[in-house]
Amino acid sequence: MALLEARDVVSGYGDVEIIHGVSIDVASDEIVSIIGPNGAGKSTLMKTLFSLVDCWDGTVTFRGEDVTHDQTSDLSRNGMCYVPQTDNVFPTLSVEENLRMGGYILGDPPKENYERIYNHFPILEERKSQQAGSMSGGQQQMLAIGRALMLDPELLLLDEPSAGLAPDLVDDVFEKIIEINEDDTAILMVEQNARKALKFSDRGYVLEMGENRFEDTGEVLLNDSKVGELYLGG
Amino acid sequence: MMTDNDPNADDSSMNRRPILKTVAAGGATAVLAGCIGGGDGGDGGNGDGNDGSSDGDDGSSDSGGGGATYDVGLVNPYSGDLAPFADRNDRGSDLALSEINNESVAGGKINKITADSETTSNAGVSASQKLVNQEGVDVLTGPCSSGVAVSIAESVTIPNEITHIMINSTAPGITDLEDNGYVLRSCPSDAFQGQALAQVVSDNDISSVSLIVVNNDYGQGLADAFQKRYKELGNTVETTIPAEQGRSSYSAQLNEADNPNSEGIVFIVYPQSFQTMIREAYQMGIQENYEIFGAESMVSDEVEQNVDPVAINGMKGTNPSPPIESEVYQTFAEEFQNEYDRQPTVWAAYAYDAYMMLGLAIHSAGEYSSDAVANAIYEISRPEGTEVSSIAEGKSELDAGNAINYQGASGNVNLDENGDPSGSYQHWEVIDGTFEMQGFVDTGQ
Amino acid sequence: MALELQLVVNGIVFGSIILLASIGLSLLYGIGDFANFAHGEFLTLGAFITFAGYVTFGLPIYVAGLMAFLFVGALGVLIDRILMTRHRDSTPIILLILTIGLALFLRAVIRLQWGDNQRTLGMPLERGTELLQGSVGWIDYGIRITSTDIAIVFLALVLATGTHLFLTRTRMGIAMRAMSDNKSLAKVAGIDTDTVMTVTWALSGALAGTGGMLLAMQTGVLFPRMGFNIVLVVFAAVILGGIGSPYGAMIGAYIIGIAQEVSVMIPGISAEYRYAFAFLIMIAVLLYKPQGLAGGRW
Amino acid sequence: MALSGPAAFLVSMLTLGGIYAILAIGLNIQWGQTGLFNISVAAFWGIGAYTAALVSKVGGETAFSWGLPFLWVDVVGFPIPIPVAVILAAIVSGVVAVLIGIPTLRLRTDYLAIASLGLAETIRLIFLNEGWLTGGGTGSTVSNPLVDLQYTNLTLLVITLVVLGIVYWLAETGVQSPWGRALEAIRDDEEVAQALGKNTFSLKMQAFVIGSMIMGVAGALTALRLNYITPFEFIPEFTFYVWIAVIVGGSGSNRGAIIGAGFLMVLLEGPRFLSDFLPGLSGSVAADLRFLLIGLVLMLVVTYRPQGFLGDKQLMTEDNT
Repeated sequence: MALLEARDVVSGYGDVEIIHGVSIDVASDEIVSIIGPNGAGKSTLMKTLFSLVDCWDGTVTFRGEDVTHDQTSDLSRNGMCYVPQTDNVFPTLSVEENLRMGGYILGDPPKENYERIYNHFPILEERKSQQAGSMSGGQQQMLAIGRALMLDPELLLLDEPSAGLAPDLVDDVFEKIIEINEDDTAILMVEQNARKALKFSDRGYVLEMGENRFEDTGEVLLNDSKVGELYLGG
Repeated sequence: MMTDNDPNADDSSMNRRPILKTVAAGGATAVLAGCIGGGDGGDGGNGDGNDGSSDGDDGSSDSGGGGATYDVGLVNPYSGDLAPFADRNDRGSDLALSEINNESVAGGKINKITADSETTSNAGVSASQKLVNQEGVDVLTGPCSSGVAVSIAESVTIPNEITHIMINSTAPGITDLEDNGYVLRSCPSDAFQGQALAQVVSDNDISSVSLIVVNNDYGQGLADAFQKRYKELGNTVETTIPAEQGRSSYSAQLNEADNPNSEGIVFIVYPQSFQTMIREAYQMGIQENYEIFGAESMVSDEVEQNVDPVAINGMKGTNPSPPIESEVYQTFAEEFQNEYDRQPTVWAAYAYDAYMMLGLAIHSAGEYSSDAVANAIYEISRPEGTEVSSIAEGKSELDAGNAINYQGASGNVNLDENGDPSGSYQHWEVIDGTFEMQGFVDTGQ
Repeated sequence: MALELQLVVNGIVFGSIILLASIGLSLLYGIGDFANFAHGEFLTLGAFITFAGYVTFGLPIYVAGLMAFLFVGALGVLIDRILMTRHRDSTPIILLILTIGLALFLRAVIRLQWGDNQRTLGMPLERGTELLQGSVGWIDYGIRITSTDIAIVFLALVLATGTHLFLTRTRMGIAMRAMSDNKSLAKVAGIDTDTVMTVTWALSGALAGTGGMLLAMQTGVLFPRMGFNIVLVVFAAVILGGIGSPYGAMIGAYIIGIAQEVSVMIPGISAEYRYAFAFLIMIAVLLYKPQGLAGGRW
Repeated sequence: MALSGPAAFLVSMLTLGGIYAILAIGLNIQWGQTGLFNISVAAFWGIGAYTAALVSKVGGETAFSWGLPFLWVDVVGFPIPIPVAVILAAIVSGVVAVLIGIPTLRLRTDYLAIASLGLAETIRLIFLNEGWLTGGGTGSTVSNPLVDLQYTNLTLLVITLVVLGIVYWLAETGVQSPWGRALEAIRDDEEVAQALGKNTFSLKMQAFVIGSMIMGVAGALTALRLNYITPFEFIPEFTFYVWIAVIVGGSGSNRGAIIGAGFLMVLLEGPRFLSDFLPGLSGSVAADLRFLLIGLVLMLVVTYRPQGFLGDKQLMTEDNT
């Protein structure tokens, strides 16, 4: 049984249906990417999985339990954390305070939680009293991921972790993601930067118009001519 | 509306009074009819047109003799800035009403119907529209602030030919309203007090002052009258500083009043602001350097009870004289104390007198209608009659066919041809934290 | 004539009074994202609770003040639980109208309980102690200060410092700042935003309640409109400092307080215009620096 | 005179309701149509009222002796009809609106709210303290030629309803026009409107000025209704009242604004009859209960029907800031 199983998920905003029945699995040691053109509903799907958008139909199970309509805070508590695409740090809080808020549910998170994150991202320890808003985009992204890791989740949902980063930083971020995955955290991410994402991923899903199009290992998708032509920019 | 354009309204009223008296002795009704007739040609029609609602009342009062009810309206500031005055008006009028309705006048009882003016004209006009047109009262009393009172007079009572007795509206401008005799007051115009206050300040050898004045109709009217008289007496007003009610601090105003050329500071403000001001003035050490004076608005329980005597001892001022020594006032004060467990203010006395006069006027007229009350109220208050101070006395004299002269708790309440009682004023000094009356002010006029 | 330095001192005292109200209003503004027009009534209520404790029950003034702090704080919780939980997703305008309704409601309750007549705390009078007599050129730097003045400034600063420590040292305080920064991220991070909102109401109410006590101590008289009469100035301080920033509100409160008092030195401007002066400063600053002096920072 | 009894009361209430409706339409153009969060309604109302009062006094005696129709007022020997006094009130309000708009309309929504509230208070202080112009706290008389008519109040009601009709027609025409749609675009998303090449500042200014002019007209009518005005009429509470009318009626709908004004009148004046049913009630307690009720109703309405009676649901329930 997979760690996360989404079955025929339907959702949207207001009266507009955006996801028309998407199914996704994430196993407990995997990195899974969701790619697809703009407007395919990738981010909406992520938000639906994390209960930020109401799930109209279908089910989401996490560790075998139905979490379709769970509160986000319950999801975080039970091991699923989410990093939004933009505005993903508290800009006026210091780095350390940001991490502390990541562990809000734990009450006051123990020291080793901070240490684990400082091990992944030494820069955060260096700058722990700096205001998050004054850091570079790459550092903010790391902080955002670090914040989500405070709860030591089993599954991390990342919405476009490379968005807005300079190309040389993108690799850094993906390397960190692999590092985190090796630390026993499954990763489900949405990426615009499809080629790179698939390279780093165990498996990938291609979404279009709110529906599943393709699904396979990262390598297969990367080499699939149709996928390459349609979604990877040739 | 100020058609008279008489720059010296006070003097002219003084001049005209003897004439009125003479004529009034001959037949006050004729004079008043003339007054009313002077407005427009529709005098005869007025009575009829007006009586659409009051016919019923007249009928019942004529026939029954026992059970008639005379609806009187009271527009009162139950909310808004002057809300503290509402209860005073209610207490004073209720005290009078209990006496009137014990005795019954013209065989009936007065029923007071209240409405909230919210201390604004918009609401006050709505309130009086309701009382006059919905409840069908023939006589309206209140409201409090003169601005609202004028709006109501101009928009409701005068056009509807409703007798309008103002209880607390002391603005001098009201004297000049073109009211066809329908607007009366139970409180004297501040024009008189301004003169008295100027006299008191001048008599204390203070020849230059700063004025701190609440910037509403009351404060400005009184300050203008003060200033005029004070200058006539050869003194100077250094600055006039407006102060809005309800501020949390008046240190800026006090700083402005703290003027090396001034020898005194005159406060024309309400107790509420005064308590804040005097507290700050004391902290700033201002009354060490200046003689402090105040208008009648200071004279209140609030100030006596709440202000530390050291801050106000030696302060002087004027007060419309409820003739505190007089039996009338003593009785009133005693009854008031029994009923409400507190000392009456001058405002309660005005409200009391307004209703007492109303009761006597109804009895004198033998009927209840706007015109009848407007006419009779002059008769029962004029100096020529036997002095009476209670409903029982008044009734027995009137029933015996004698003219009466009501002596009110607030003074002799002789209404002049503008419907204003003449004010007489005592000067007071604060001694050991209480306002001690020191005798009447001779304004030399 | 006016002692120039005295005006500044008066301004600091007045600034201290509006300081607590400003911090509370700013917290709600920043975290709840709406303008609480009932904040003036919180002040009034704080003043009247102080009155009830100090005059009616004869308790020491600091106990009465503590009562005001706790009672108005508890009222904040009550309002949040009964009324505001239904409005977590309402637009600012709905919330604004809602708080106007709340203001009218609370003021009516205050009137029903304490009546329209002004009440007095009856604090002992005290002549200000003279300090620094003298002058340099046309500037007279003599001042007088009373112990009430000092108590007001001291208490305001202590509570402001306490609020600062709460906001920077405690988990709940940091969560409040986080929520002010980014409400949806706060939810994503698992912060219990509902509880944070309730605590914000409690803190905002408690600070306003104490502010009401200071206001009553300064003016000496209490009346149902007292809080509403200064709430505009509190708003000016909050906006001047930058909406949602309690530290900005602190700066704003003192600038408005001092500017108001000092404005009487401008020739030809009547003392009555000092409130207007507060607004003109506010608008000038907004034009020059639309985010307020603190630029939206904490 | 002439009219008496419940009919006269009704006429008076309808007039006041009409005035509130005009104010509400003015505010609706600013808020409902354009999204301008203006809390200075009372100020423009007051400016209109004072302008009318001043204009009415200029000539002293009215032009009746000229045998002209009753709507004429004499200014410096030159007779002008009352509508001109009303129009002058609108013009002065408009000029002040431009002056206030220049610094404030660039501010973001909630800043505009507080800034306009501050300016309204400043204007009230000017009414209060510039006695040479406004009569200060004493107030200002209005030389109202209507009082000499046989049906004063009825005439005023007719004038009010005619003005309301014209204002409503203008507002509705505006809503339907491209101009009205441009304003809506600003309301819904100013940046998008800007990107579409609209001069949003100019459009906002137009809406602000026109709305304020309408409020000024309501002020002139108020002056004619009260015959005497003081600064104490124009306190912030009255601005809130007009907001209540707009919100309850439904933001964005002119018809809603009128209905909202009707609701407001019931809310404000209805409780006056409370004491008829509760005879033992003292006047001040009744007044307090009235405001208690107003507050309560307001809270209930925005809780259970935030879009008002006829409102644009989206405007009130979705966050578009």
